Parts: sequence; C-alpha cells; structure tokens
Amino acid sequence: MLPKRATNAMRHLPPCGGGREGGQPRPGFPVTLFILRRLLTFAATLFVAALIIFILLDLLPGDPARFILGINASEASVAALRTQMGLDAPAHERFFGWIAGMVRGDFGISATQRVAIGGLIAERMAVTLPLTMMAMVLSMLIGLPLGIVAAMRRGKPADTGLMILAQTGIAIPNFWFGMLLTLVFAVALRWLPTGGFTPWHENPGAAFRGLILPGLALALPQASILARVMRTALVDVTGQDFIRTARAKGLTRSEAIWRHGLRNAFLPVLTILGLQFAFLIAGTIIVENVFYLPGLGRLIFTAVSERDLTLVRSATIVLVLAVTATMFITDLLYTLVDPRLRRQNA
Amino acid sequence: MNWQRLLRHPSLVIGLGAATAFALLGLISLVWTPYPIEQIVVARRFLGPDPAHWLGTDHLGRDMLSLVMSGTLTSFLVAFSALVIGVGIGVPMGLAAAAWGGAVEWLVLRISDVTFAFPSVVIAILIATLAGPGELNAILAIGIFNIPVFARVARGGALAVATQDYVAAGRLAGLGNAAIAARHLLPNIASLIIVQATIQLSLGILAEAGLSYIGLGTQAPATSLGLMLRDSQSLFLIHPWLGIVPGLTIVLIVIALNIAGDGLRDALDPRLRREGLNHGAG
Amino acid sequence: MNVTKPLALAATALLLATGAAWAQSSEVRIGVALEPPALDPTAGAAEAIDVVVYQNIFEGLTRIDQNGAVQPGLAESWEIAEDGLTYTFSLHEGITFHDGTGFDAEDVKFTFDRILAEDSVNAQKALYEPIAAVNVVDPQTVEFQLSRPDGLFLFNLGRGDAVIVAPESADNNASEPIGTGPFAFVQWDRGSRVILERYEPYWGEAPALTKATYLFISDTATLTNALLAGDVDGTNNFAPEALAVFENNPQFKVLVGSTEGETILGTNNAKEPFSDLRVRQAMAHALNRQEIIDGATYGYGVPIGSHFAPHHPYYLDLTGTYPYDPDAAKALLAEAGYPDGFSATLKLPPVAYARLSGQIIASQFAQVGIKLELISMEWAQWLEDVLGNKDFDLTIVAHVEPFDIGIYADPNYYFGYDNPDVQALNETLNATIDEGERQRIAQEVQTIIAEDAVNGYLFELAQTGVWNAKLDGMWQNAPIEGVVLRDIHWVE
Amino acid sequence: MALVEIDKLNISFDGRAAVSDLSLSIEKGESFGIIGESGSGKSLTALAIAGLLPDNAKVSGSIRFEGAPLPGDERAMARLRGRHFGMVFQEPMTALNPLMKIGEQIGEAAELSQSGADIASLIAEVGLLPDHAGRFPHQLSGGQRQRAMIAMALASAPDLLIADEPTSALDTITQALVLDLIAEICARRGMTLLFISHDMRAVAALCTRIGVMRTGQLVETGETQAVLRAPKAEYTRKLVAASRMERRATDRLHGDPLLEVEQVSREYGQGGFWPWGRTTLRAVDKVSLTIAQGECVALVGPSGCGKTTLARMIVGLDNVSAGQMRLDGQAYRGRDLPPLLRAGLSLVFQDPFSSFDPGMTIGQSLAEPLHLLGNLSSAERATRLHDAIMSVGLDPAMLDRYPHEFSGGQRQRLAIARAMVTRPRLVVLDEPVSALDVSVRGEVLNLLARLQAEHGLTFLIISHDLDMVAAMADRVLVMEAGRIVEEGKPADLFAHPQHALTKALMAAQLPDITETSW
Repeated sequence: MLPKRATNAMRHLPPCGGGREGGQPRPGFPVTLFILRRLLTFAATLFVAALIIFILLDLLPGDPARFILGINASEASVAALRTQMGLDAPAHERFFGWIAGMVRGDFGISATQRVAIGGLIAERMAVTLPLTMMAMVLSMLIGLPLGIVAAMRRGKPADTGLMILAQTGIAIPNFWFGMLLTLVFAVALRWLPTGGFTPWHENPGAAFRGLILPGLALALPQASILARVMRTALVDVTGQDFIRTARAKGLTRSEAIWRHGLRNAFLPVLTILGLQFAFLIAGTIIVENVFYLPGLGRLIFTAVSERDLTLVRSATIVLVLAVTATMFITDLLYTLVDPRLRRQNA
Repeated sequence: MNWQRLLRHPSLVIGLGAATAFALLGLISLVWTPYPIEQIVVARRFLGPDPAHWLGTDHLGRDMLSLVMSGTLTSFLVAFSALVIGVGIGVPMGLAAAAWGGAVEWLVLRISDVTFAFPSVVIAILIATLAGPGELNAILAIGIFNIPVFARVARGGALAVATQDYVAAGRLAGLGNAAIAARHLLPNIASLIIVQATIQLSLGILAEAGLSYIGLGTQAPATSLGLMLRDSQSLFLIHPWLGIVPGLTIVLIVIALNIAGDGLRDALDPRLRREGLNHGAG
Repeated sequence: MNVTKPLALAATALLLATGAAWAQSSEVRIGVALEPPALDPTAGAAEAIDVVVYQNIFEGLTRIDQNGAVQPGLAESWEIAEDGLTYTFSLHEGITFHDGTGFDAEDVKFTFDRILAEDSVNAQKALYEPIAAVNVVDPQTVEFQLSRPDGLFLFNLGRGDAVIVAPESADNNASEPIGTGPFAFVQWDRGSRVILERYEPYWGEAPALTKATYLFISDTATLTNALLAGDVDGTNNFAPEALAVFENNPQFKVLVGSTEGETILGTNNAKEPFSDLRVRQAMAHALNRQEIIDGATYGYGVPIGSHFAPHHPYYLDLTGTYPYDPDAAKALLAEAGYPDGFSATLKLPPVAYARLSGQIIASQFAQVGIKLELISMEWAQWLEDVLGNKDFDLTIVAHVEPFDIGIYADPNYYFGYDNPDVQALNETLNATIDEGERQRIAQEVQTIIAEDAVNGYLFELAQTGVWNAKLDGMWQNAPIEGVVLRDIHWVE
Repeated sequence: MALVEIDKLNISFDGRAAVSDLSLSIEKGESFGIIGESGSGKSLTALAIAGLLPDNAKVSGSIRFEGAPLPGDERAMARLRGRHFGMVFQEPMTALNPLMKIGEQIGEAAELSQSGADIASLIAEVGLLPDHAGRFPHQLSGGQRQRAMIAMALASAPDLLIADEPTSALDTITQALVLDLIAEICARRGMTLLFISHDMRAVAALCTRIGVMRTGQLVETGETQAVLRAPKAEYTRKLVAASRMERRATDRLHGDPLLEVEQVSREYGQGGFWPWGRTTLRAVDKVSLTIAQGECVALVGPSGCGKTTLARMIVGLDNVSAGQMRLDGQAYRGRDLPPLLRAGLSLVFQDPFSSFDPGMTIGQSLAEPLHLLGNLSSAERATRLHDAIMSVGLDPAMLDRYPHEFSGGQRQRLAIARAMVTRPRLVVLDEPVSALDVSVRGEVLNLLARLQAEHGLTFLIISHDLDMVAAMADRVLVMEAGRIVEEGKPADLFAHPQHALTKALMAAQLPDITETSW
C-alpha cells in the first residue's frame, strides 16, 4: 500500500531554504516588474502557440480553393483561385506575414467568406465572450453560495444533499443538459428562445435572453465544481490558526469564517476560476452547436470544414489569447488579493 | 496503509466498486456481447426492453445492451489512454522541474503554459483535421490536455517533498537529480497522482462524450457513450430511451469515479484535501 | 416502444395548448442546416448559397419551376435558330438591380464574360463552355452564339451559377449580394442568419412575404426544438429520422417531394478489385436497398437501379437488374477469385444519409465477406481525397445535379469509368434536340451503366420539408437547389 | 476568589483521553505556568478555558471564570473571550490573517471588545514601530509578528492572558525579548497570565506557580521554586534533570586539520529568470575556518546568519560562489565533492520527522549512503547496517520497519545511525536536539559524545542553543550576517564575550531554573 507521509513534519518547514525561524522582514518586490515579467511570458506563450498552430495548419490536407469551387470545377479555376488567395507563397513568409498582420490588427481576408477576418472574429467574440462571462457569473452565483452553505453546515443533511447535487452536476455532460433545458424552458414553457442570437445592437434584451439557457448549460458543471472547491477551501480555512485567533478576539465561529475565512478561502477558488475560463471556452464550442449561437467555436468549426486556413489560425489564436489572458489576469488578481505574492516571482 | 483502512471509507468502496463494475462490463464486451454491435437489422429497430434485448434496440436495430457495453469500453479506453499520456509525460515533466529546477523548471512551466492555452476541443479540432476524427484523435486531444495538469500537480507535490530533509539526505548520499526524482519524489507524490488520475479519468469520459457528440471522437461502426448520445439526439422526442441509456451511464460512471476519487483522497492522505484541489481541470 | 409514446403525446398536447404564438404576418423564418460561406452563387459551388439567394435575390435569363421545367425569367421570350447554335433573348423592360442601377443586355454580356473568363472562379464554368460569344443586339436584346448544340442550354441558363450580376456590384456579391430578384439582401449575421426584405420596385408580380429570415441550424435536435417552440416557421429539408415528431401534429405540415440527388455507392472502377465487373455485380447483389432506405432515410428515399431521377420522363426502372441476393454475390466473388471476400475502405462525407448508409452497407457486405473500414471525413478532405486524387475504394455521395448522367462519359471522373460506348452515346445525346431520340439514348446509357454496375445505385434522396401548417406556396420538389420564396404566403 | 477554576476536566477525541481529571485554579493577578512535553494536553487545557476546542472534542467537568461557569452559547462565549481573555499562540505566522494588515487586525480586536484601546499606543507598548501597523504579517519578522499578536491580545485589556508556547518558534535573542515583554506588561497591567511551554526555563523565568502535565494529567503543581528545587513527582525530577546540561566534552588532543574552509562566500540571486530586477543576497561572506581531526566545533548565531548555508556547502549540498573548502587536503567547491570524499562526511538533520522517506524502510534509508563506497557485498552491507544501528543503541530488527513506527527520539538516533553508516570522519549536526522533547535531548547528546569518543569523530554543530554548545563543544564560532565575528573556547567566550552579538546571546540566556530568584 502507499506510504503514509510525514504530515507533521510539513508544518515545521521553513518557508524558504534558510533557518526555520524564517523571520527577516522582506523587502517588497516591485509589482510593475512582476507584471512586466508576466507580460513577457504571456507574449512568448502566444508566439509559441501561434507557431504550433501555423505548423499544424500548414500540414492540413484539403485545398480551400477546391472546396470553394466544389465537385465540378476545373483545375484551372481552382489554380486561379489558389493564386488569388496567396496560398503559393513560402511557409515562413506566410507565417511572419500573418504575425506582422496581427500585430497591426490586420487578420487578413477569409478564404471562403471573402471578408476581413478581424471583423468576423469580433462579431463572434460579441457572442462567445458574453456567453462565457454569463456562464462564469452564473456558476459563481450558484456555486459559491452553495459551497459556503455546505461548509457552514458541514456534516449536516444540507451539506450531504448539496454535495450529492454537485456530484451529479459535474457528471452530466453539458450539451445533454443544454438539450434538456431547451426542452423544458423553450419548447414546453416557451419562456426563452430555443437558441439563436439577436445581435446586441438590435435588441440587447433579446440578446441577453438568448444567452441564458446556454449560459446555464455551461455553468452547471462549473458551478458544481465551484461549490465543491468553495466548500473544501472554507473547511480548510476553518481549521487554520488565524480563525482560532479571530475567535479568540471575540468572534463566534461563523463570524470568524465570514470575516477572515472567506477571503482566504477565495484564493484556491480564484485559481479554479482562472482554470474554468479555459473549460468554459472549450465548452462554448460544444454548446454553441446545441443552441445555434454564432460564437467563435462554431466559426472555427465551420472554417476547418471549409479549409479556410487563414480564418482557422486567426480564430484559434484569439481563443488561445483569451485563455492565456485569463491566466495572466488571474495571476494579477492573485497578486492583488494575496499580499504575500507581491514580492515573489515564481 | 492496508486494505482494511481503505475499506473504512464507504465512499471509496462504493465509488470504486461501481466504477470497476462499469469497467468490467466494458471489458466483457471484448469477448462477448449479447449481439454483435456491427450487426444491423433495420427491421428490428426501436424495440423496447424485452427478454431478447434487455435494453431494447437502437435506430439501426442494434442491441442497446451490447452497444452500452462496447461504448463503455471505448469511453474508458479513451479516457484511460489519455490518462496514460498525461501521466506518462506530465509526471516526468513535473518531477524534472522539481528535481533540476532552474532552466528545466522554466521550460516545463512554459511548455505547460502553452499546452494549457489550447482548450481540448481546439486541440481535437486541429488533430481531427490532420488525422481525421476517431478514438485516436480523442485520446490525443484529451491526453495532451492532461499533460500540463499532471505536470503541475507533480511539480507542486514534488516541490513540497523536495524540501524534506530525506531528499537532502539522498543528495548527501550522492544521488543525482534523476535518482532523487525516482527514489524519493515519485513514490511520495504517488497518492497525489492517483487521486488526480481518478479525477482526470472521469473528466476524460466526459470529454470523450463531448468530442464524440460534435463528431470528432469515436466513429461508427465502433461506438462510445458519447456517440450513442449523438446518434440519439435527434430522436430524443420520439425515442427518449435511446438517449437516456447512454446519458445515465455516463452520469453514473462519472459520479462513481468522482466518489472514488474523494474516497481515495480521504483514505490516502487527509492533507490531499487541500492540495489536490485541481478539480476544475477538464 | 411504450415508454416513448406518452412523452411524444405530452409534447404534442403542450404544443396544442400553447398554440403557435406567432402572429400571422407577412414574415417567415426558415431554418436551414448549412450556412453559406458566401452569398455569390456565381463564385462557389455550395448548395447553401442557392438555398438563400436563388430566385430570391438573383435571377437568371430563365428560371426553373418547381417541376423542373424552364420558364421565362429576366428574358420574357427567346428564339432558337434552326441549327440550335444561336439563341436570341428579349429582355423584360424596367428591371432594376437592388442598388437602383438598371438592368440591360450589357449586364448579361458582363455576366457571361465573367463566367467564361480565364480567371473565372465559377464552379460550373464547364457547363457554359459551349457559349462561343454573347452579343448585345440592343439594350433589350441579347444573342448567344454556341459552338455546338446543347440540349440543356436553357436549363443551364436558369441555374444559380448563371444568374445575372451587375458590373458595379459583382465584386461585393459574396458579402453583399445585389441582384434583380423579388427580395433584397438586408443583413447577414454570420453564423446566425440572413435577412431578406421584399424589393418593392420588383419588375414582376410582388410576392406575399415582406420579410424572410434564414436561420442556420445544423443540429437536427436543435432544429426540431426551434420548430416546436415556434422560433422557426419551416425548413425545406428536415432530417427524416425526426419527421415523426411532426407527422401527426396539426400545427405542422410535412411536405415530401423529390430531389435530383441520386445517392450512389461510388466505386473506384480503376482500382483492383473493383475493376472486375463480377466484383461490382457481387456488390450490387449484396445491397439490400430497402433496408438502406428504411435505415438511412426512414423510408423516404426512392430506390434507383441506375444513375437517373425516378421522376424524370426519361427514367427507366432498372432496380431489378441485380436483385438483393447474398448467395449470388458470394458466387460471383468466388468466381472473381475472392471466395473469402476482401477488405476495402469506405470514405464517408459528413452527411447523415452517407454515414448511416455506410454503416448499413458495411453490415450487409459483411454477410458476403466484404469487410469495409468506414472512414468519416470533412467535405474539404473528401473533395481532395475522393474527387481530386481518386484515392479511395468506395464512397457514398448524392449527385444532386439535375440530368447529370454525362459524368459517366468522363473517364477522368472520380469513379474512373471508361466506356467508349457511353462516351459516344453521350456526345450524340448532347447534340440531339429531338425529345424521343434523347429519351432513347438516355435510357440506353442508363441500362449500360446499370448492367456494368459502375456504382452501387441506392436511392433518390427525398425532399422532406416541415412547415407551419398555415404556410403555403412552398416547393414540394427540389428540381434545383433553392428555397424559392416567391409563392410562399400565410393562410388563415 | 480564583479567576479561573477548573474542576475534573476531561477531554477526549474518538474515545481517546487527551486530558483526564484535571483540576486547578488560577488566582487573579498571578502568573501560572503549565509545563509539559508535546502531547501532554497542556495546550488543550488552555483552549478549553477559552472555549476554542476542536468540534470533535468531548469535554466533561467544569471551568469557571470569575466564579461563573463558561457559557455554553457560542455567541456569549465569544463575547466573553473577546472582553476578558487575550491569547498568544505559538506560530505567529499562521495565527495572523495573512491577507490583513497588522493594524487592522489589532483594530478588530479593540473594536470587538469595545475597550476603546488605541492601536498606536498598543503598537508602541509592544515595541513595534508605528509604520508596522500598515504591514502585512509576512512583511514582519517572527519576533515582530509575535509582538503584534501580543498587541492584539492586549487590545481588549483582558483580565487573563493565555500564552501558548509564545516563543518556541523564535530564536534565542527574540525569545528573551518577547518573554521580557510579556512579563513586563503583565506586571504593569496587573494581568493574570497563563503561560504554557515545554521550556522549563521560560516558565521558571515568568511564573510564580506552575503545574506539570504529562499524558493529560497534572502530575504536580505548586510554587515555582518549590516544585523546581524539590520536585515531588518522578517525572518532574526527570524534567528538571534534563534541563541542565552537563559538560560532556573532555579536553582532547586534536590532530591535523581535517576541514579547511577558505574565504568561502555564497550569494543568491533573487528575481528569477529575467536578468533585470535581480538582487543579490550574500548569505555567507568570506568565511574561513579550520576544524582539526577529533575536534568538536560549534557554530552559533541567530537565524538567518548564514550558518545553515555554510553547513550545506561543507557537506556538498550547495556550491560556493567564491573560495573553496578542503577535506583532508582535497579541495572542493560543494556539489563537486567526489563520492569517496563524500563518504567521509555526513549530516544529521534537525527535524527527525522529515529526515526519513516515509515510503522506505529504515534499512533502505540507512543503506542509501553506502553506494558512495562503491560495490559492497551484501554481507558487507548487512554488517555496516547492523553495526550502525547497534552503535546508536537500537535493535537491528528495526531495519525492516518504517519511520512512522518510531518516536522522535528514536528517529534522531536512527538519523545518527545513517550518518555513521559510511564511517565518516566529519559529522555535521544541524540543531541535532532542538526538535526533540526535553527529556530525550540528554540521551541523544550522550549518544553523540559516546560516538565521538569511540570513533574519534570530528563534529561541527550548528545551533543557537548556548547551553548545548557549552556542553558539547571544544571551540565555538559566532556568526552574524554571513561572517564569523568571534571564536574561542566556550568557557572563555561565554565568560568574556567580546562581540556585541555574543553579548546579546549571553544576555538572552534564560537563567537556570534554580538560579531564578523570586
């Protein structure tokens, strides 16, 4: 069987390699420098990601020109279109051309749709981003209070019930849940649309309504995870010395948890929130299909099937950017919330 | 640590028992299913549960029980293979980062960052366009996604272990970084990895379902639970049974694995409750 | 199945109770599965383009009606010279493009010069190759000189690929189409919908609808829900498996009609073992058409025995050429030297009928010893592998071009069928104008390819539309791709 | 009337008794100390008084505060705590909320007790600077944090200050300062003190009355001097005896230099991968020293002075930035120590709980250094292990067991056995007894002295415990901020300290328990 670890010893570990008292006052580490360093890492990550995307897509089988012209087109027509689309240039020229273009904000022209990719992506982001935000907010609104309630009622029936609910929530595939939601709230009750999206500028209310069901479908598993994480974090924090200190000051247990526990418990939750954004982005790609939402995921999906390379790679890098930026922002937030990190650099 | 102690955690026993039962059901399909799943008899489709077909038949007249057995196997196989990729690459990466530190650690962290920046569905789309959809695509996509998860967990655990005096003692005894990683770090983060693996396994099963649902995963005539859901989707209003069977199977397997993971966490080490919080992964 | 009925009934009851909340109006929302990549029908092959724009935004000199017959379009009449080489069209007067510019013979000449230009990106350029010259006689008259007689010329002029575009707007048609049709383009929310509005200055009879919205919903379950919830008023081609939801529902009408889609088991005739006639005959005997039709189209397909649409007057029923007979198939395979069968790949494009038929055929072939490996692929890859590189054993695809038996005369076409007799007959057919003679030749070709078992002939795709019961005027058949709005209207 | 009266207190967890039948009373204004080793139940007793026991604790018996039983209601109890009790805990790092500024935390305590205490004056009272109020806990040193804790405890102007091991996480000098502060404040405010510690000297220095606890029971209680001078209980006698260090070193003849450290420096770059933003921290600054064969040299200094870094370089766990070391005349710079030379060196760690891999048997752990000697036959290995474990007075059968089966003292013996297995000539001991209970420290030190005598070992002891150093060392080196500032024989050095640090260290020495004059 597995070894039991020397758990007691961990408690005594010095925070860094020096003496166990670990006690010198530490100089503050400049926050701006920290941000600068993270920004550079962020840019490097993006560049490598762009390179990977480009290499993968350059290997793609399937000729976009052939796709556009279809089953009966002549070789000459296809060749003419290929030249017109600039597919003949050498790979490195195309790569750096692409990067340079993006830096200028010019994503190029879609091969199959014949319009500027920047605009296409912006249109789709106007759906995907609010949807992700909606899911994020919903999952927090649902998950965090439930997690707190469960932690406060630890070991009681409410806790057990909520955690069973959370287990189930994690286990239901979100696309399936989305379909069940549609059947109930759109088909049977007709409270909300079955899907589709009205552009924001046309009718913000309708646009918002269109995002509620998909947002819920996306939020369910994340809310369940959040509830569990929140509960565990809070239960953990409850056992910490400073809660005892707070109680010694004259707070009751629950007051101590509210005043001192929540903020500390929020640290692990913040990590999870950062990670969740990436999963939500991945989730939108699937859920957009269920609710026929014109999001970035479906744009990539369609573009791949149409072999619209320029569009695929730019849309993909935007998704990657969204995920990386979230991680970056999470890092910064963490630094804001946790003063201990303001001097560290790892 | 012995079995009796493990058995004192009812959630572990229930979860592990149920998950094993499903896995066994899948494994049996390797040698025997009530009916061959490739055998299509359209005239026999949409039969309800009866003695000949315990779970009825699907839209092509295939036996649902056989499909569920085979689909469960595929789902497990995909999730497990992806796990092997994640553990096989991620754990050595994390260990190397902790044992060598410096540039190696920097590199591992950056590789994790880049890998993590690609949502698994995007990886799946890219691979599917390169190599066509299929189980292998799903395995790779989920596996690649698992790599940074395990790299981070392994690095985090190993860094905590590396500060222990016995690691210094190992170095004093002349052990190199690789020997330290293999002798001291790996065995001591094993429980952490096992717990994370249970979680990733359940996430892998969900991810497989998602990928198959959008057509990037398992392809006919093979089947998986996700593919069964996809096939039954448009028939849901007419024959809801066809969707409920694979859907419930997924839910039950994932719950079983998650309960087993929770139980393992409690049983192996109470401290993991705090460290193994990466439940968001997936 | 007992469990399902109550649920379906409950759903129906609910719908009855709530009723179609949509107020009767002159607007319609149509669900279509595929979103067009662009909206210029003269610069792309996607069927989805025509679904939105054909006869709605754009019009040709002629137009095809719902029975497949050629009707006057922008040209109110035409004369054909004795030799069949000169066509003179008289154009309607007072026609304007949606941007207000006028339409005249120059636009016609521009359109066809563009199709035939060196750098043309027209997908059907080959169809218009017989055109030697387009001459503007006067603003209302235009003359076409052909290099050889072409029996399908007037039909081809009515296709989406030959709609008339204006030089001022042609370059932007991909994203902002400007034509002469009864509906003008308003906006395209990519990934979501295209909105058209009635073009009031339209030259012809004004349509009843004032606004039409095409919603792009690829998922059948989602489309089902949207129809049930009243978010969509109808769709021209609904997945047959879920038609049962609407069949007995008085809120909806189900329109079953014909299409030009011959669904075939495309066979690589140039490759072993399919180059052996006995192997192809064996495969033909191994196909149980009825089971495929039941399984893949829920009974809505029409069996075919050759590459020809059953509703066409020239059609010859050849489904009995190689009846379903596994024993005969095995015998033929043994005779061809494959007593234990063989293995082959079956490449499937991303359409439901192909994926389902593929599974069923694999099961049927397995019974005679042919082991098929199913390979699913995206259209782009299918086009490259199968159509471009002819790197395939078997495939399943529906050929949706009307009267496209001529593809059997092209030895370079993907299935690699090289038969001088068919090639000669096709040439005669193209040059023949006499109806009776054309029918005889067409039937001869049908018979030859059926007997040669060039491909496995499966079924003619049906058009299965689902519409709000209060809508009328939709095309039941699909002789050409498009959802023509012209006659659609609400009834009380 | 007694301020606190405890009558037949029983505390148990899952049926296991942690405190049994404990009765005591604390008078208003007195300083009461509880002495006990880890697991004796002394902290639980303190927590019980404050109503802060863990949820799963089963409690019986009664505790009265100012004659009234403690309220059962959580809210009433909390208010009582807030107004009348002040508490100081062992680990000021974890006991303070890491996300709140010190000032806010003190302010909260003042606000809760409605004492109207002024934060600035509290901060001044505990000897912190005004700008410390705006800092986060991690920006303070250990001593400063503990002062902040005390300020927090004082904010409510409590009747009773409960201090639970308040100094055991601090170094000697800081410990003395904090103890002085507590004593001074209690005296000035006339506050009752309940002081809990395993350190007999600290208790003796602070308390007028003490109780001695062992395995949940109060074995003896009485006036401090009475108890310590004439302990009645056997256990108390043992504790008192163990707290006195006897000099074990004998004057030995020293041989040739074994270890020479020549102008060694160690710098750490901080700031990570990117070249800018890096600062250099010089942990060890041009240190030179020589240790002769058979000598026992002690390196003392406050935490962060660089003594551990120096030790790590000497044993080859870290590289020097400049300078070099010689073992037996052979030069090395740290990690480049060749295996055979490495076998001549070993290290005993401070914490016996983390120095064994929990997944390996003791035998496996002990055998690990043997491969430095090349390929030994299995018989030879067995002999080595056997000899090593016998030499520390343990049973060879223990080789097949796992670390968690042993107590702290046993583990430290096993750690010493591991250090002996290659039969080294130089053994570096990093705080070898400070993590051990008082009662076993003496045994381990005796063992070390015996081994040194039997095997002619050379010791380098890293410590801040001057008593232990005086008892063990032939020569003492005093280190501060990376440099060696003074050196000499312990008797001379401690009698006539020259350097300010040495003087401070001496001043911080708590008086011997029996020397305390009340």
